[in-house]
Amino acid sequence: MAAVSLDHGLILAAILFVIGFVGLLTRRNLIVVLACIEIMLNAAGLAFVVAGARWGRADGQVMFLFVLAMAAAEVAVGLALAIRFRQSLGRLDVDDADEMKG
Amino acid sequence: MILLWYILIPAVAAPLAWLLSLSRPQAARWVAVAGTSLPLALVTWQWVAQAGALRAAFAAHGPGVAGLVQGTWLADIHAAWISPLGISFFLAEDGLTLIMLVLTFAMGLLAVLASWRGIQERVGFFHFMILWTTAALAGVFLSLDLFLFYFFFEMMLIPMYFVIALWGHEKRVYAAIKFFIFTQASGLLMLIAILALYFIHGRATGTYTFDFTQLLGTQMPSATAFLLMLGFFAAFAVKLPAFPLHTWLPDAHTEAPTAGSVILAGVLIKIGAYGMIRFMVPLFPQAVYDFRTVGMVLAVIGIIYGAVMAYAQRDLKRLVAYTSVSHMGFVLLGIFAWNTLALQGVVLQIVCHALSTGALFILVGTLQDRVHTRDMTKMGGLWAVAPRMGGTAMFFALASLGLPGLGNFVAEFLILVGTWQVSKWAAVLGAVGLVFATVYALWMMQRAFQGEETHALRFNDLVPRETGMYAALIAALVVLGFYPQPLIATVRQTVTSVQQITAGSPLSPKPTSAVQVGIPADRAPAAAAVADGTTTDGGR
Amino acid sequence: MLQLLWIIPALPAAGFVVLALLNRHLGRRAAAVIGAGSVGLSAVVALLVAVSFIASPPPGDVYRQVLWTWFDTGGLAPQIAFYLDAMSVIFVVVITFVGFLIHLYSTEFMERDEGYTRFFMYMNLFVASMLVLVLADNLLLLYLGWEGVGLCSYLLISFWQRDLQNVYAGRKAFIVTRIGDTALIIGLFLLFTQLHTLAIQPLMAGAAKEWPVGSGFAVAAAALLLGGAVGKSAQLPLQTWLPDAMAGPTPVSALIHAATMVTAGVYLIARTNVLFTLAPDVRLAVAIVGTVTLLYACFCALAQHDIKRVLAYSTMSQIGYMFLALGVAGWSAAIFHFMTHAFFKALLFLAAGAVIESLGGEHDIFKMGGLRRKLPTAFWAFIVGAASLAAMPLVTSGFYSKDLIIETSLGSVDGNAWLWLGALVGSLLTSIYAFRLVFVVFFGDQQTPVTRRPRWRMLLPLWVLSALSLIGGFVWLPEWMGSFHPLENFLGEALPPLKTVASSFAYTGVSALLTSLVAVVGVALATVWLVESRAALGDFAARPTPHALQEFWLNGWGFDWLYEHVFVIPVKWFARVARNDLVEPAFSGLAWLNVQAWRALSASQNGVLRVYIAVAGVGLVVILAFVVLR
Amino acid sequence: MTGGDLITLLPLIVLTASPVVVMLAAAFWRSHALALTLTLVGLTATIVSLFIAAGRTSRQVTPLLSFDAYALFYIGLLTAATAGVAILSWNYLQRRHVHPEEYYMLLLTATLGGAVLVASTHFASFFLGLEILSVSLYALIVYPIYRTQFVEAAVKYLVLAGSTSAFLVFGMALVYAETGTMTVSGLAPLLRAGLGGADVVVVLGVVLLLVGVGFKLAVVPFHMWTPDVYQGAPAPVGAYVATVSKGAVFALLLRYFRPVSLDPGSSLFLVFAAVAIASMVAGNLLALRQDNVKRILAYSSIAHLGYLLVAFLATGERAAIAVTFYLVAYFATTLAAFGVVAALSPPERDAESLSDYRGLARRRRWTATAFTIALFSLAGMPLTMGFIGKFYLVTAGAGSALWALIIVLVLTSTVGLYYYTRVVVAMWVRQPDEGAEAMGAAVDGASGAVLAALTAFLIVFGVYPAPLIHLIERAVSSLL
Repeated sequence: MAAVSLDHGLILAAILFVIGFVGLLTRRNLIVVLACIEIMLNAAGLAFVVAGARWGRADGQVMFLFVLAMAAAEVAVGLALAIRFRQSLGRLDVDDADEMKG
Repeated sequence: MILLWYILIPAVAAPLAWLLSLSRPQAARWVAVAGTSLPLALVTWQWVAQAGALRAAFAAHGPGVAGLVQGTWLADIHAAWISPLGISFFLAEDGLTLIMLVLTFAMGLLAVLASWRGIQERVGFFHFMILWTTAALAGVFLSLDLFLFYFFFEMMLIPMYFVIALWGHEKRVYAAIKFFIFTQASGLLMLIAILALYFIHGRATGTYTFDFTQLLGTQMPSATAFLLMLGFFAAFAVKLPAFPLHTWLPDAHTEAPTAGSVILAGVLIKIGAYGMIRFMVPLFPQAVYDFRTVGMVLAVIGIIYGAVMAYAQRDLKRLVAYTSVSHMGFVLLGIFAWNTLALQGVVLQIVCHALSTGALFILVGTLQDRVHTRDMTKMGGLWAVAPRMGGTAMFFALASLGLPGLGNFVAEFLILVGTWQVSKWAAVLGAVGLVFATVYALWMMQRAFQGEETHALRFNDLVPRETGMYAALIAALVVLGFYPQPLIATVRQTVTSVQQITAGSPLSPKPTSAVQVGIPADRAPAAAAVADGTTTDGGR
Repeated sequence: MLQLLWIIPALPAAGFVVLALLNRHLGRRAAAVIGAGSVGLSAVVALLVAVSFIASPPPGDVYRQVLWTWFDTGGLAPQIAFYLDAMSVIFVVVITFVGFLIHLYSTEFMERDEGYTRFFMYMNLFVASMLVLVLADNLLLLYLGWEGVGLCSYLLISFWQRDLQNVYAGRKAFIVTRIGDTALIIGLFLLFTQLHTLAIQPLMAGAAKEWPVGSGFAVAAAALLLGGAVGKSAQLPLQTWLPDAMAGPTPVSALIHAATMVTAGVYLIARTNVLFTLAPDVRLAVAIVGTVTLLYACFCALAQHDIKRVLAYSTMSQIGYMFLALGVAGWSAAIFHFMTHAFFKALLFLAAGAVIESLGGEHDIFKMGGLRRKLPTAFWAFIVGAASLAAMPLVTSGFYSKDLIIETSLGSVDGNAWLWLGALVGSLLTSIYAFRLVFVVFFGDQQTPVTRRPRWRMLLPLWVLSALSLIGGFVWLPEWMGSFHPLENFLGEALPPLKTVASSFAYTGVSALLTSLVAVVGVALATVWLVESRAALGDFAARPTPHALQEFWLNGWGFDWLYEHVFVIPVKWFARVARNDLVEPAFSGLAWLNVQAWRALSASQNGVLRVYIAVAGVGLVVILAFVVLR
Repeated sequence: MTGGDLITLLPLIVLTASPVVVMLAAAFWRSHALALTLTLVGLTATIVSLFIAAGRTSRQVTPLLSFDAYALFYIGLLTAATAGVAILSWNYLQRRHVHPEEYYMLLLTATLGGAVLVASTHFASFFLGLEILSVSLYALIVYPIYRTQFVEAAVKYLVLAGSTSAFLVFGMALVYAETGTMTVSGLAPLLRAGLGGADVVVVLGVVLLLVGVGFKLAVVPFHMWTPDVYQGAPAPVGAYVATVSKGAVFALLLRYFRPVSLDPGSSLFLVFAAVAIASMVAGNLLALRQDNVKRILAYSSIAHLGYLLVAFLATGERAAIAVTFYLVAYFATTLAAFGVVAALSPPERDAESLSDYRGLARRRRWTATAFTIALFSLAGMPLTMGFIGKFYLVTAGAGSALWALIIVLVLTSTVGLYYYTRVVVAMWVRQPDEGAEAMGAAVDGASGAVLAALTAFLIVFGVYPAPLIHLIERAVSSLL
């Protein structure tokens, strides 16, 4: 335990978060985009766990559970949307969704 | 309570006109006539009834007591409104208000009458808007709570906007939005100034209030006072309009329907003058004094530039609109001169310009209804076709150029002679403006009415309804030209008291030169003493 | 009787109002009765008042009648009040009487004109305004009348308004005189501010008390009043409107030149003589303006071939004499000349009108000729008028008044030989052009047939005025003819006496002899050139230099051209450039900027999700950078 | 937690029960009318329960939620707005012949999320409330009607909201990691310092947190989604997004910042000020020549949030009152505006193009009047709440001497006049295009009643706002 400090945990979380964000910017497949969001959320969850460990309290982990649950809900809706997206646009490329602009 | 009626009668008549018109369009006109003539009758009655009271107030408190501060009103209403912010429903009336109200309702009535034939679409909605404007204008002139003033000030924009945008001419939407944006932007600047004043006063005294009478004499650094004064000036200069903020006016006046132009020229732009006299100068005398040179330069440029621009126009209505710019330059000049002569001249100019320019706008309107153009190059020789109209036009053109014997002359003379005592050059250039006024007025007559009738236009001369309107206006101008004293006596109290409010600043002449401020020499020392006691120098 | 004073201006004013209100509903006869009748009645009342004034002079030889206070504020309380003294009596009587004759003449002259009622309406207003001007108790009321005559001149000059030339001429008259009026009103500002009143008598008393001779205020005030007078009286440099003013109907010209309008300047200066006494420099300027103008106008008159323009320049010249008189403090002399001039100039114009009307509207003198048999009354009237204008010695009224001025210009303490010489030369030239006119119009071969002959309403005024032109001068005989000068005595009640140089050469009769001589020589020259050797004259005039000179004089020495280029064209140019408002681009530019900003921002809103995320990401980075690095 | 706490929690409990009831009912009777009725009953019950809860003295329920007067006021506001949206949805959905019972359930759930947010005093409730709100909204946008435009809007909203949720929660984690606190009161000292001298991690955390909030509020530079989602969402949902979702988050923000007076020199203050200015400028300029009414409303909402931030940055109770009053006015106005759009929309599409409104005043006089009043209220013209609201904002700003911000506010709101009046001109001045007849669809009674009520509300409190101000005063005073 002692080998993993708070900073290391946070840095790991940050790296994960950035990876997720970069994925968001670069990937166009809606499923992958959703996955990227999951990565970002989980990075946050990780950070909470690390922080909770620092303060020795359970609330960090409680928050992680919340995050997990909400992420699941979001993905559920997201995937449902992806199906509709595919149905209406024929592809899953998010760049196709640019009908509204100006 | 009578003050409330001035606002309520048109305000209630407004929706009534609209609703009644849904079944019978003509009903709206009669409701509108009632909605404007009733308060007109009321305020005239009050004028007659209280003429004695006005004189008594002047005699009793006389020079030396700031009636405005002491609350010697003809009538007032003071009720809580938005108390958390220190906003009250504070209406009050003195001589100046009385005159402005007479003007408001008279012009409202005129606007309704002038639209009798011209407006055939959405009759009810039109009269709704006219009455709404009238109510808001009455509110503007009655309010002494700055927030309330601002409230009404903004309120009348909407109906005016609609009047221009809905019943106007070709470029009406552009003109309406331009009018709206100019006025709104400058109004908001005034709001900022009002708020700053509110907080400065609140912090200093612990009383957060928008009550103008309490805000008078608020102490503040002179730089601050100058900025706040500019906020007020922006709003009123746009309204007036003063050069170089006048460009909305030619568009708005030109594109508005006749009734809109009448109200715009007759009353709405007068708010600028009224606001300066009532609020701006009394609140910031020192700042106004510091600004005087600039103000006078702007006024003089306005006078001459407006006149030259009027001369340059082809559109008859635009020409008349630019004459307003020129005439309002005189008003601005008089306000910055700030002595009894000039201020009395300003009030007189307000009234006479409303009558003469209002009439010219109606005339252009009737002409346009008949010949379907405002382009003077397509007119010419109309005198032969409609001599009564020609004669009427000639009369109002002469009024416009300040012919002695008509009210406009007395007004301009008073303004200029008052200005002379402050700035000789401004008075000289203002007088030169009169020459330019001659040029555009005669040029207008020539192009529209004189010469050969080359365009084979045939139309009816004035009908009795129109003749009646013009006759009333002509009579009023002639009476004011030869005997303006009733009007002068009515506003004397106001003129004296606003000057006493500013007595501590260099804006008002020293009491020693008693003649210039209208104080008989033998009473001058007493006046000076009292004036010192009520010094409200906000600009130090 | 004096209480009737207010009725004098009120009658024509009422005539104006009635004519204006009833306009179309009036027949010609009714309009004529109201129009001429009101002025006629006014003349009667004026005579009554004058008789009463002379017979039983009011205390102080002044009668004041206050009608009401115009307004009262800030120490300024001008009254609608009339002031009658000897000078105004003369003016009022002349104005109403000559005015009435002109009105009477007009009832026939204008009878075929469609604007008959309108004409009398304006004429009545003209007379009323002039009466207000000369009766005004204060300068503001005077200014009212002053502007009123300016207005009426505009209305009447452009009376035939279908022709834009006429309208232009009317406009020019109003605008040019209004430039002078502006000087006058500025003078009013100055006087009120310094002396706290505008009532003329207190003002004069105040000025005399407060200001030493030559003080800056007095000079400024006098100069400003002079500016007004110069404009109204068509003196240099504001003289350009007068020749063009001939565009109006001829009775109008008669009215403008004889009884009203142009003499207003003379009246003003005489009325405010105290100021001019306090400002000797300005008074000298008055004399110089008068002298230069009278010479200038003579040269111009020599070259004209429009009968009315000749008369117009002659008026300018005669007013120049009056100014000269005023300039050398010969106040009464100026008024005297005003009176005689009113008679003979009205006569000349009315006679000219009869000629023009008979020839169907012909104005060019070289198309007239030989009319002395066809139009005998007009001819004799013209002869009398021209003789009076040329100051034919002894028998004409013009001689007495003009001779008085010439004498005064030398004999006054303010006079000098140069002014005297100028006046004398002017007299010679006047005589030449006056009789040039007579010879060209009435002698020689007839060029245009006479189509209409005047009837009694046109002839009666000619007779009456002829008589007046002949005998009108006997109210003030020169020293060497004996001491009969009731007019001087009468005016002496109102105007300060002339200070003369003791034992001046001027009053020995030699000057008068010279005056008579030049008049006769002038006639002789005219006779020689125009009757005896007209062809030679024509040859001479065709040579380049004389021809150019003639053109130059014909066009009034190019003043119109000069003013056009210096004042009118720049203003017109500016108006054309600025038509769409010079300020407007600032505001429309602002609007344009907003629209451009909208374009740019809208383009960023391109609908691509990843761009949105990227923008948010950049925003985040910027904020972070700011917060962390700060 | 005690029994008393349950009474305090009653509004939340009722609000939680309502969607369950609606869902259960829908499982047995597929009836639109029933669903709406139950929804309205639930919302009414919630409002009633507010008064019960208001009687309680103990307001803090666990560290997560505080049912002070402030929260109750906002819950009431959100609930009332939801009721309005629900009624406006009725005819909109009826006309499209869909079976939208779950729609009301989602609406109620979203409102529940909003209610949690306004009562939240802890990161956990913050996050929970926000996510309940957001996830319901994704579905709301696309659920009732299947159309490409709606899908696009939903996807954009989902991806952006999802990622910003991640920002938010990551920020929370960082803050927690450094400070060990997740409560409002715990954060106060940090915020009061305006992030001055704080650890980089905390700074990062707070900024990430604010990005999440900023996204929900749609302020520049996190505003890009707004027009697309407003346009893409069904009109009633658009109204909901514009009002409840934003209002709840702003209320939360105010709860965090009300106790601290941001130092005008601090970084945080400057960031907020910059965001406010950018929002006012960009929002108003973006709408300038926009031809889509929904997008105009979207851009104008960006600007309005900018205005709100001005008062938000001001200190003192007046500022909080100003923000709250403005939000109320904004709610009513926006609901009315979207309500008109919804009421006029034909089955096949929404009435969103400016050309749809040409000549509306001739066809539907009262609807046009209501829309006009709403637009003038947005523009801040007198006789409407918008005027008093804007006046209050400016007053608050002036009270804290935020002159630069106020001047930007004034100038940009002048630009705003231009596009509001464009819509007005379209309705009153212009002639309708050929074939635009369908847009004159009769407004149903329910929508009409809501619109009339909203208009009356706007005018009554625009003329006599004192009672409302007193109420808000009491609500806001509980924040300290």
